[in-house]
Amino acid sequence: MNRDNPSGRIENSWKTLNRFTSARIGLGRAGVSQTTQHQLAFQLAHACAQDAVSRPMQWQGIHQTAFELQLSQLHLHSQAQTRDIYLQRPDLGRQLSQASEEEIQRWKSKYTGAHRCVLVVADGLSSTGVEQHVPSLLRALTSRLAESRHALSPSLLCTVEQGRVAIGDVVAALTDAMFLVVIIGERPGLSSPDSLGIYFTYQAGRGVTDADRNCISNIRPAGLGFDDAAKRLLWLMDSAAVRKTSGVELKDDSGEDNRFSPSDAGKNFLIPQ
Amino acid sequence: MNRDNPSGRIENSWKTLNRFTSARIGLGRAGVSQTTQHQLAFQLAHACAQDAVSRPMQWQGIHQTAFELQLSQLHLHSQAQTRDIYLQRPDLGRQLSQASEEEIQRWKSKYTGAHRCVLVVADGLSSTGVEQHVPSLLRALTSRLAESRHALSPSLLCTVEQGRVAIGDVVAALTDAMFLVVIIGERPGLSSPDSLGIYFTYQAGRGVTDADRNCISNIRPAGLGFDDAAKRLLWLMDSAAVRKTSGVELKDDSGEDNRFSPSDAGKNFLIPQ
Amino acid sequence: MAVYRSTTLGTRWQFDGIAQLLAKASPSRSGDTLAGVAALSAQERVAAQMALADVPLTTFLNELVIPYEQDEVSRLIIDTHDMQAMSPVRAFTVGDFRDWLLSEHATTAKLCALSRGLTPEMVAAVSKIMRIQDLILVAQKCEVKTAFRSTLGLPGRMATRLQPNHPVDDPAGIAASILDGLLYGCGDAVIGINPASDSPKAVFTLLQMLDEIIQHYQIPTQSCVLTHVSTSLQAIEKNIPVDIVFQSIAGTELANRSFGVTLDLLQEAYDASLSLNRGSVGANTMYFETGQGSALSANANFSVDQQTCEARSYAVARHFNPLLINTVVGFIGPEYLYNGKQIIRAGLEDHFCGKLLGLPMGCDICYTNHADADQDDMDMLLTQLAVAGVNFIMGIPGSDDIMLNYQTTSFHDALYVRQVLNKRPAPEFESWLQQMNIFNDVNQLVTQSRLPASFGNILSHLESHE
Amino acid sequence: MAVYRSTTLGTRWQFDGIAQLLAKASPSRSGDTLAGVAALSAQERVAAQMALADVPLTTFLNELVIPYEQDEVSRLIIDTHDMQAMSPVRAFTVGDFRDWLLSEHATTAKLCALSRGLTPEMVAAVSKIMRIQDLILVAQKCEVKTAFRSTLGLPGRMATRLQPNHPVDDPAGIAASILDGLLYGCGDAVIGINPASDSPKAVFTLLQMLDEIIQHYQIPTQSCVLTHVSTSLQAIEKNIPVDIVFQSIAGTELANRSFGVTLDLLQEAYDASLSLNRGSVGANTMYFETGQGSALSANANFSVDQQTCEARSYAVARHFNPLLINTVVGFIGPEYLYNGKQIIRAGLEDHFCGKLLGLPMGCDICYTNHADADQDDMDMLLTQLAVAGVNFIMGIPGSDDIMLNYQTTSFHDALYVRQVLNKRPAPEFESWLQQMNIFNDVNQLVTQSRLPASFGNILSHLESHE
Ligand code: B12
Ligand code: B12
Repeated sequence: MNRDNPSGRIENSWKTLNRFTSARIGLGRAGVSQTTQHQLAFQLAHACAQDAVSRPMQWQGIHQTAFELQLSQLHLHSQAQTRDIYLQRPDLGRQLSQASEEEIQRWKSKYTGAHRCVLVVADGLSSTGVEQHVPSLLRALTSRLAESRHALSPSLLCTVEQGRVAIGDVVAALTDAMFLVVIIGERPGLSSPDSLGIYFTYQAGRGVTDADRNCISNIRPAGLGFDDAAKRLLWLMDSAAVRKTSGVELKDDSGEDNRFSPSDAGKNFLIPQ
Repeated sequence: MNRDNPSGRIENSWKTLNRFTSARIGLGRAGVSQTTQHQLAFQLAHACAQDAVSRPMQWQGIHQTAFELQLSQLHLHSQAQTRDIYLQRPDLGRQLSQASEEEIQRWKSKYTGAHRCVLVVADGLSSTGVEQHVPSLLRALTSRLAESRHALSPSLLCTVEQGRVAIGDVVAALTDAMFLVVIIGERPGLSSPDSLGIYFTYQAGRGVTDADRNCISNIRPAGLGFDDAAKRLLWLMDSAAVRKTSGVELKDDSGEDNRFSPSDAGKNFLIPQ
Repeated sequence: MAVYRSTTLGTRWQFDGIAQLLAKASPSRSGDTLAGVAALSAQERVAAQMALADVPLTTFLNELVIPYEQDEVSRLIIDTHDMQAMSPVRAFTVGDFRDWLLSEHATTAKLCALSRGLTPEMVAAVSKIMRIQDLILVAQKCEVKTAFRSTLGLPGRMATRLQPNHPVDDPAGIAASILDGLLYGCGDAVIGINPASDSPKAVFTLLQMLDEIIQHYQIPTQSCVLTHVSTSLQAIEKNIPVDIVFQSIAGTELANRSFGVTLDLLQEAYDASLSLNRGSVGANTMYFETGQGSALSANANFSVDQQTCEARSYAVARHFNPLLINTVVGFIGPEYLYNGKQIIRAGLEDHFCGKLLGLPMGCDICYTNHADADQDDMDMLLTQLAVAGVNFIMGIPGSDDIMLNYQTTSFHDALYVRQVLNKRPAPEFESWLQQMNIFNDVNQLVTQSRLPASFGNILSHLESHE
Repeated sequence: MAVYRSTTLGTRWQFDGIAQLLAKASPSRSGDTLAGVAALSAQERVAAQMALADVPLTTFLNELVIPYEQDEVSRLIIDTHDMQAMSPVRAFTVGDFRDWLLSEHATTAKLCALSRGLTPEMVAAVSKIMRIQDLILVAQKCEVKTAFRSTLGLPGRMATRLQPNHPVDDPAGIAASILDGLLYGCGDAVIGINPASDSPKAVFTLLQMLDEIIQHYQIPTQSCVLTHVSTSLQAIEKNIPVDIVFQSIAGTELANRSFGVTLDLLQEAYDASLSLNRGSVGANTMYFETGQGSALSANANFSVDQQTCEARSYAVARHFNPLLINTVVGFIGPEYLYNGKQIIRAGLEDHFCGKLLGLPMGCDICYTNHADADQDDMDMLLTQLAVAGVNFIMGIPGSDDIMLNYQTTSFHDALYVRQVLNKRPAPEFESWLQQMNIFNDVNQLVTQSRLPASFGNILSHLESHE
């Protein structure tokens, strides 16, 4: 395509600010509209993001990491048998299959150690994010949790296929865990197909609502770093252990620095100093 | 619903003109919009018309009538195996299944009489129309065609499941018929779910286009009567026999009266006499 | 055959020939899938759009979707192309062309001057890389004025075709629908009947009847009986009053032949209609109808996608300076446009392409009962086309065509547009409506329960005769 | 429980209770099917609509979809209903009510006066028997004006929320998006950030930053950080500059509890925000977000259909005189609104219901990547909502929210509406845009390649610091 100007395209000099954000700023315009170039780039991103939703999940990497970290593991399945059902029936994505419930019960009847914290990894809406980033996140989490004043290291990791956030509640109830940490694939964005969320609940179990959880979101290389996420979770869990609550009543006062790396990041350059 | 006027509905005194037409005239209004009553009546009609498209066809009545009229009969099927395929693949609705082609060939190898005219009845888009009206139309046609100067009585009636208009061309080609008469269910209208069309072709066969056909449409009790339709067809066929052509080159000059029965029908009352 | 290429995230794509490229770049629709020419995935579609955006506009003058030798529509397109008019956009690719159309450079005047420099394939191509808002924004800038007894296409106005069909062409039944339509302010584009019968006699009766009504009530509008062009020719020969000559047309010679027409026949009809000199404020005498899928349904699409075929039919229409051209967008059925979404996009594409080519586009906003569509879809298309500045729409009693068996816009629908977007009828017709006490002086419908006095006592007359 | 009946073509239908009747009368959508409350056939749906059309409006005051004793939203609805205001429509059935709304009787003034006489269930009911064009036509007649530092909801105007989200709330990244938005004329409804983090400290930083920008550039707009209401309360206590307090709400007490809010908590926040007195031209201080499906997704829908639940959330909003209320219509996903068609209809229903109830409705015209929807669907909804007179829409760089992971309207989309429907920004903001040389005096965008001088040399400053 001819990049000169007889076609009336206007470019924006401030598009260089995209070093601070992956937002689609400074796109320029054709009249008041997006130019052909950006319009088509958008269409392509959309086609890819739609594919990401249905991409099947590979669990090996996560199992391998959990093995290396010496976590006990159970591989579970929700009542949503296929991706198609999962997308149409969120209720089924919140329930464990009969077989999975039984598997947990078997584990519980055998397990003798102290059991306070359970980790749940669910594919959610982004297998890409879970596959690519959960191993690193697991390493960060286990090492941070080991620092905890309240002995919060998880005694069990459950991987769940076709799971929603609330499926963790069932796992917590069946395992009698006091601390529930759900790591889940957030829905894929156009420029962020690989994002993870952590949902933490103190004394989870059936009957819990979203108001009882805390959320740490946008965990990915272009978002919140894995170690930062781990630090925040540690703070939340430690505070929950003290205050005996989680959710809206527990504000994330961890004070973790949520800054990007690039030099000028973190500064509101709109106000001249 | 309250039929009085605080709600601002305006009725139209000229709705009595609906004795001349089933068109939805004189509906009145709410502001500039259709009133609730008519809006909902429309929605109901639409729900019913959509059902009519997928209603399965019962052929017994037609077979019985043809038997009484002493017509040889073949029951055929297009290459569209289901209604669903039929709706998405008009090309398949124009081709005969292998089995049906063979059936015609068997008939032909055995048939010894003079064979000039073939009648094809296809379900088309309205099983309702075909089921309800084809028997009467067949009686009207056969008796009219018997009057023909050119000995046009059909020697064969083919009923075709999931057929389109052009499937007649294949039948004509395989049977070597000079005159092809296709009777087919027109797509169902909101107030006319039961309408039939006749498509006539002189020397049909593969390669014929719609320009080579004549059409007599809107055959149903609230439209063109069965005997009127038969008279028109007879005229078309007789003329085709003389002029050796059909389609755009053969205008329907039959001069049949196309009037309704009610007393004032037929008169343009807008011009005071 | 030229080969077009593009790469998306490492995948390389290849398209053989401009027709395949156009087809693969088309937004998804059932007819192209039926024809086996559609893209097989969303990524392939975007890849084709990217390759298409890089194609120079002049390519379409050299590489034809159907060869020049093989098709008279192709010949018409090439032989009447105006290279001079094309000059503002001659150096552009399809992608540049989109940007220019959206830009402030593309004013109404420049777009008008450009139209004869554009071919159907160029406008079809650019429409394929446009979003719906682009199709609306650009079409809104176009202005195409035509006239016969009323002036159509003026800014801020939208006209309606009154379509009083009847299953056996009964004059009283037709008169009832005409009266209803007039009382709802409808009919400035044309009063146009689709005759159920093909009989010339019936057609002549209807022509005569329409002429009498228009004359008696002095309605500044034109009549049309939508019969085959050859029947209209017969009528003209016989001195039956013909205002506007109708024909369905398609985008390939072969499809037109299946409709029983050729360019020569259309020219003959056009000349004959011009010779009558019946227009009072203008001399546009033709009315054409088109619709995506008609070429494919006649097995005459040559693997060209249905939207490009449709745009080609506008080249046919343009040659005869029509008063009206109408894309009957959901008319054939779901085989070609599966659901409301496909119908809506197709309607807006057709309107955009036609307007860019300089045609007085209207749209029959419609669906059949075998399609996955409903009144909500029609409201969406209607509202958007009205914003885009459509020249005219249909008007029919209660949206229900009892002869053609489909649903189109009602008299009420047209009034909805007048109210929410302040769209006025054609100026001559507007005055007439006000004189007849159908509209008030701010163009609000004032028709109440009884007929306005201006219609005399036809109703009581009728009763007393019974 | 009352039983409602109707008959269609000989089939008799029965509906047990008003909630079931409302649900079965709802236009088809995936969330109602998921909840097991949807009609099972098109005929059943029409039958329910017919029965619903015959229900007197007063029924909704006596038969509640969720019992008074059981739900504080039900209590709020009943306790604040104004019988006096209802008088023009008190004798009507739902069907009459539709006709009256469409009629000339229902003027803007009458509709304003009526709003406190209507309950969510009444407006939900009537919306279910309306076509899209009805929803547009009636909503267009409603006018709901609110103000803080800009005046919103004036006729002929449409505002935008500038939504500069960032995955780690980085101030520089957010500043970049804000600058981009302002240069495209966006931000008169509010500059509102969804914070990625729940940390009060991060939220306070953002509040401070927004306040500085608004003050420095003297922008006649307001700021908001869309954190949980309890965090905003903390901010107010700590004297952090809070303009507008945000909260997501739903239509049942139980759903609100799952969001961590009650009416009391909202009242507390409302009182606190009012006490700050930071508005210059008005004192509407709340911003609510809603969306069909949220009650069901929290298992708190009590078999009430999702559109009725949604309308009930407007009763919650109305109680706190919000500056803005935003239906985030395609946000949650296909479980609740399956495709573009369902999203579009839902958006127009929500806008209609909200406006009738007297709320300053905006719409986040959006979809997720797991839904069957695309940019064309958004253009359709955008164009129609603009015709219907929506108070505000979102504006985000290139439609792509990199933190919330969904697509909403872009800065460019808002300009499209300004151009094709001649919609102006809020008056105070319009003057500012002209002063800053972003718009010219006929409200055309004049931003070119470089920053207008009015923004000083922030860019070169930045470079030199690197
Ligand atoms: C759909 C339709 C069309 C479509 C056909 C494409 C398609 N795939 O369906 C389109 C838009 C292309 C069309 C065009 C025309 N049509 Co037409 N069409 C119809 C309609 C509304 C429904 C037909 C139907 O239900 N068929 C049943 C299904 C099952 O058949 P099918 O195999 O799927 O489709 C075939 C037939 O529809 C046939 N066909 C459609 N129209 C016509 C017209 C004629 C004269 C012939 C011979 C065949 C024909 O072509 C299709 C493909 O083979 C009827 C009205 C009615 N109530 O029936 C008018 C109707 C049949 N058409 C009519 C006319 C006049 C035309 C045109 C000649 C108009 C013109 N002046 O150019 C053109 C050209 C037709 C041609 N020679 O090809 C008239 C016929 C009048 C008469 N008694 O002769 C009718 C009755 C409507 C009317 N009164 O105006 N049409
Ligand atoms: C979808 C969504 C919602 C939907 C949830 C409904 C649904 N069925 O999905 C709705 C619109 C109802 C919603 C509401 C709110 N949300 Co929300 N939401 C999201 C979003 C965009 C995607 C989540 C996702 O992909 N989940 C994965 C799928 C597989 O999970 P799921 O089981 O299908 O869905 C559950 C979760 O989404 C969960 N959930 C959604 N939002 C929130 C927020 C909190 C605090 C919690 C604990 C849980 C939760 O509820 C769903 C049902 O159980 C995220 C942004 C992101 N990038 O992730 C924000 C996000 C998680 N939400 C956020 C917030 C603040 C809220 C609200 C508290 C806003 C408010 N002030 O009221 C409310 C109330 C939440 C609650 N307590 O119920 C923040 C959380 C910030 C934080 N670090 O705590 C996020 C990160 C966005 C943001 N920055 O504003 N949300």
